[in-house]
Amino acid sequence: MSIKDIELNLIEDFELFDDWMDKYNYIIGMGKELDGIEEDEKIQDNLVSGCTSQVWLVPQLIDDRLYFKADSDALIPKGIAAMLVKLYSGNPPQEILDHKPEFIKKIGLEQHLSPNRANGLASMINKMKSYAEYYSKIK
Amino acid sequence: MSIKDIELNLIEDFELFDDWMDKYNYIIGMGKELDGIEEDEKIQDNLVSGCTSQVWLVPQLIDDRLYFKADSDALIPKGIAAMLVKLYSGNPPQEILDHKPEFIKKIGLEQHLSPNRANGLASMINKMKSYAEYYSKIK
Amino acid sequence: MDITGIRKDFPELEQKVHNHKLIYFDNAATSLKPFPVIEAIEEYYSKYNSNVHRAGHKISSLATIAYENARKKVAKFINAESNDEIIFTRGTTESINFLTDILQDSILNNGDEVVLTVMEHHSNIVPWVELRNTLGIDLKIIDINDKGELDIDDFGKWFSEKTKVLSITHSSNVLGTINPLKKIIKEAKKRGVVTIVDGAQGIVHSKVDVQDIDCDFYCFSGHKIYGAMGIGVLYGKRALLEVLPPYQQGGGMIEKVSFDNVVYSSVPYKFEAGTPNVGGAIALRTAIDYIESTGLEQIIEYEKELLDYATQKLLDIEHLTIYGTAVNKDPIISFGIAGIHHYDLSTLLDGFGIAMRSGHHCAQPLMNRLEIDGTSRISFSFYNTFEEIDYFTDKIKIVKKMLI
Amino acid sequence: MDITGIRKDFPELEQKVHNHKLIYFDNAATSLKPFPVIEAIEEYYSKYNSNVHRAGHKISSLATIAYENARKKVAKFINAESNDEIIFTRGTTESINFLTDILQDSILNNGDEVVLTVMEHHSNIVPWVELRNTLGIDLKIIDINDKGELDIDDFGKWFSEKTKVLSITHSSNVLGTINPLKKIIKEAKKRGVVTIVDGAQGIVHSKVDVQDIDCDFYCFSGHKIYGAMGIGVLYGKRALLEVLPPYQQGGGMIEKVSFDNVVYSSVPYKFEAGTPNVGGAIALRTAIDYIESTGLEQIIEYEKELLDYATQKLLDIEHLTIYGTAVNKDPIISFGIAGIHHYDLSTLLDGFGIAMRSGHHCAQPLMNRLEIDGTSRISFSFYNTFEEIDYFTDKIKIVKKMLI
Ligand SMILES: Cc1ncc(COP(=O)(O)O)c(C=O)c1O
Ligand SMILES: Cc1ncc(COP(=O)(O)O)c(C=O)c1O
Repeated sequence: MSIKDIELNLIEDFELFDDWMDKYNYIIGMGKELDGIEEDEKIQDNLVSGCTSQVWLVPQLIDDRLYFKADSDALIPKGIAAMLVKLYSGNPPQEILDHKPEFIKKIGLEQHLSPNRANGLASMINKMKSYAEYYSKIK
Repeated sequence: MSIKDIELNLIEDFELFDDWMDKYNYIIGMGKELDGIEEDEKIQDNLVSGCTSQVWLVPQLIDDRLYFKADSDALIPKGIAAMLVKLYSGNPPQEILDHKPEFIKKIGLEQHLSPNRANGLASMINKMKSYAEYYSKIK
Repeated sequence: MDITGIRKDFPELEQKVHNHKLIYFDNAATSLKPFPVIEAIEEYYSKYNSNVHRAGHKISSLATIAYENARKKVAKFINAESNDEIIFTRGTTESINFLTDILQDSILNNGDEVVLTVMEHHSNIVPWVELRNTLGIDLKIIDINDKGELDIDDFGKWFSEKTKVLSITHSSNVLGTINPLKKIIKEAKKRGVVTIVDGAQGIVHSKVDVQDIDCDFYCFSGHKIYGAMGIGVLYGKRALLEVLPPYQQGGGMIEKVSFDNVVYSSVPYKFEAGTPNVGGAIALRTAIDYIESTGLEQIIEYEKELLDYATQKLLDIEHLTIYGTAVNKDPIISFGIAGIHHYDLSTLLDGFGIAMRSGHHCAQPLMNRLEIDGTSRISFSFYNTFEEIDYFTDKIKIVKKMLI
Repeated sequence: MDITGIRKDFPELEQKVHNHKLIYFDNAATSLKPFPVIEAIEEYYSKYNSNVHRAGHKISSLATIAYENARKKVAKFINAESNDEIIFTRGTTESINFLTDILQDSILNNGDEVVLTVMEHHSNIVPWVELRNTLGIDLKIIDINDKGELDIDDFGKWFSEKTKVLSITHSSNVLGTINPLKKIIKEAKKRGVVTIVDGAQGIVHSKVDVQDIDCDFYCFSGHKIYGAMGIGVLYGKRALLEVLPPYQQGGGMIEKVSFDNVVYSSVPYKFEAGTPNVGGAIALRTAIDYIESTGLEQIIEYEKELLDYATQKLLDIEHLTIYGTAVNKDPIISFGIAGIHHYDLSTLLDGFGIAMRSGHHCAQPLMNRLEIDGTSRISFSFYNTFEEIDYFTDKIKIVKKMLI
């Protein structure tokens, strides 16, 4: 599936829910399912700055595709990170770079996030994109 | 005339006026009539502190009675000083000390004066009273 | 107290948050404002807004009188000996920075010691850390016991011969602990130590009498006691204020200026440079009026009931720990639930209309001391109700299920 | 411009003073506030008043967004390169004290020279005099000509090799003179001098473009441009802000705190310690909205017409001298009448409902330079009218007769 298709799926999933608690439940569920990272990967370099809680992001390039692992000490950010991992992980760096994420707006996440959380989310996306840029260049 | 009587006269004078411009005219008139002091008396020691313009006060004890001269670079404060001179000058220090001025309130001056001016007026009265206290003691 | 009536005075309580009625449990961060305070601001700006002091015209007089009446009101509220002991600042943080600035080179010199406690807010830590770096003072940090109380059995551990200043919070914005100020300050005074109280929380939930406490300085913010933002108070004993240098410099605080020489105004004006926040001062006066007409004693009593009720209900929740169990406590409860991140908790509770706060509460050293990342904190005011607490604990149970 | 309509927006104009309609000619001291500004304050405190930043709950988010939007609005209004270049302070006076504090030991050292002008307000004098006393800098004072303009023919007289900072007012609050900032700052830049502009008056009557002016810092107060008291702005070029140390210390401006070490937040947050004046920032944003919807260009043009009209009418009065006759002038007129004390004049005019100001206007060095005690000053805003000026000059004539 292309990034676009995965994004459409995500948006569709969210359309099933009437209220925000259900949406949060879904995000939390994704957070719980996400594998996370090893303790020794929880280092300063992997930390996404600007989040209200600690969020780590670990990239790996395999066969010209960029994979991400993520973790957080809190479940909601972890769930949000999980959505981003689902969206981007396993794609060619250039495609990650080219994609303009729309689901945040579409699922109404923006209105629900505090400015701090919104910053954190933007930082996660930025960090993923900058990894993508890095790997697209060294390729 | 006793201080009390002079004060009553002052209050009566003011009752003749309907509006404040007339009252100010009266005060200014008193300012213009006041003799003032010599240039060499306009020294720091004679200055009343806390006035928005410069006001000087010069005491003199003659035959156990305290006389005041006053001056100001502005006419309204000079007129106010003139009223105080009229009220207190030429009286025994103890009588000056004992008198509680009421005319300020009665003529409505308080509502018209800015807090700075009101401070200045209070300072003038204080300075006169402190001279009276001084001379009542050394007598 | 007629809570229903009181609640009607606070328009923000009518707000809907995510389709739920707002439950405002973030009072330690800032309080809501009653109508009279909002109206006083509105009236000021509609009717007699003007610059104060030097001007002679009428509305400037009205503004000046109102500003000085606010000073009087504050002086009376904390029982200062004189109105001149009240300096208006922007808030607690500025009041403390004010002090660290003017005390240096006068009271405080290289090698001197300043006593703080481990429960201080950043605003009563960072200015001192900065002063340590620039002036070379030493900081002595007083620890807490398991209940979150200061150890006051042995003041020999607090003060040394080098101690010049004690700066201590009236009560902790995290633990709620009300410190026994009178006792502590008496000991400091015995040793000639200058005493500063951070009253940001204390002023809200206690009857403050600065002469009885006998502190040299007391700082607080208007916005936490139902006043507006951008106004605060620095109370200082006159004898000290007379000899200390000014903080900021500018219009309104001088007698005479030339490029060669400056003669400052008298206390308190020499400490208030520039156009003051007249509207803020008026709002603060009105807030104090509101507190007094509601009854500070009744407020304190009722808030204590809320605290006790909420504490009981929270203790019934499994895996929940309360940080701060002092006997003497402001209506502030910090807690954590094992296995749940405090940010997740408050994010989900926000979804139910509950405004509370999670994190380090500007007290990272205290978090380090407690060996935690942060806490979830609820803090009450007299417009809160037992029903709100019930709603809150019900929702905690739901949220807990979602997160575990 | 629809002045009748505009006047309806300013409720204070409805006030009666000594039974006369208020004529407000004290705009240089502080401006009146339009309804939208008053309503924005009211709305904030009734609906989404909350502490900003760290909290995650909804109303805190609303307050944070509104506060940051105010920052954006200010940035756009003065054409800053980035929102981060806008620091909220209490006002101009604080902004300048802020700078004298953080520039010392970084930009400014013992023996360096700071250039000021003789027309500065005390707020841009006293902090520097204080710095001279504590740090040992030298002050160089630029003089004016008979019109009240700075001599810009020979910048060799302004700057020396020792010059590190120029701090200059955009326009004089006494003379009205608008200084040719671009030209002056270009010369300063050539010599590597850091430039500070006191925009307390300038922001009100000019279109300010900080990138075009190219100053390093620009300071102004909210209360003079139709906003509330207790809020002001310090604009600073990012490159400088990045390297300068913080001013006040406390909550909200740090990343990490322990008693051993402090890590500050990024620009602009590291410069905003403690709870900010959110309501004030929102009022300022609304004031700028109001100015923009009225049209700044039209405002400037109309105020210029008022200035010209009043100048002509005053010049018709015998024995009247106007101080400050620069070609480029803000709508501010200082004057004196031979044989009449300025305090008497304004006291009597107050009796006719006219709010103006007499005295040294916090510019004593300028008074010394002009060899006078003080002036009477009227200053206009776009809600003033030609009829008000007529009324004013009529009353001057009456009052003159009373006093001579
Ligand atoms: C030129 C100038 N600078 C500085 C100030 C000080 O402004 P504020 O009192 O708002 O700090 C003023 C206003 O009084 C002014 O006119
Ligand atoms: C104990 C304590 N001190 C200081 C402060 C700082 O107050 P402000 O942000 O109003 O300056 C606070 C509030 O956050 C506090 O709770």
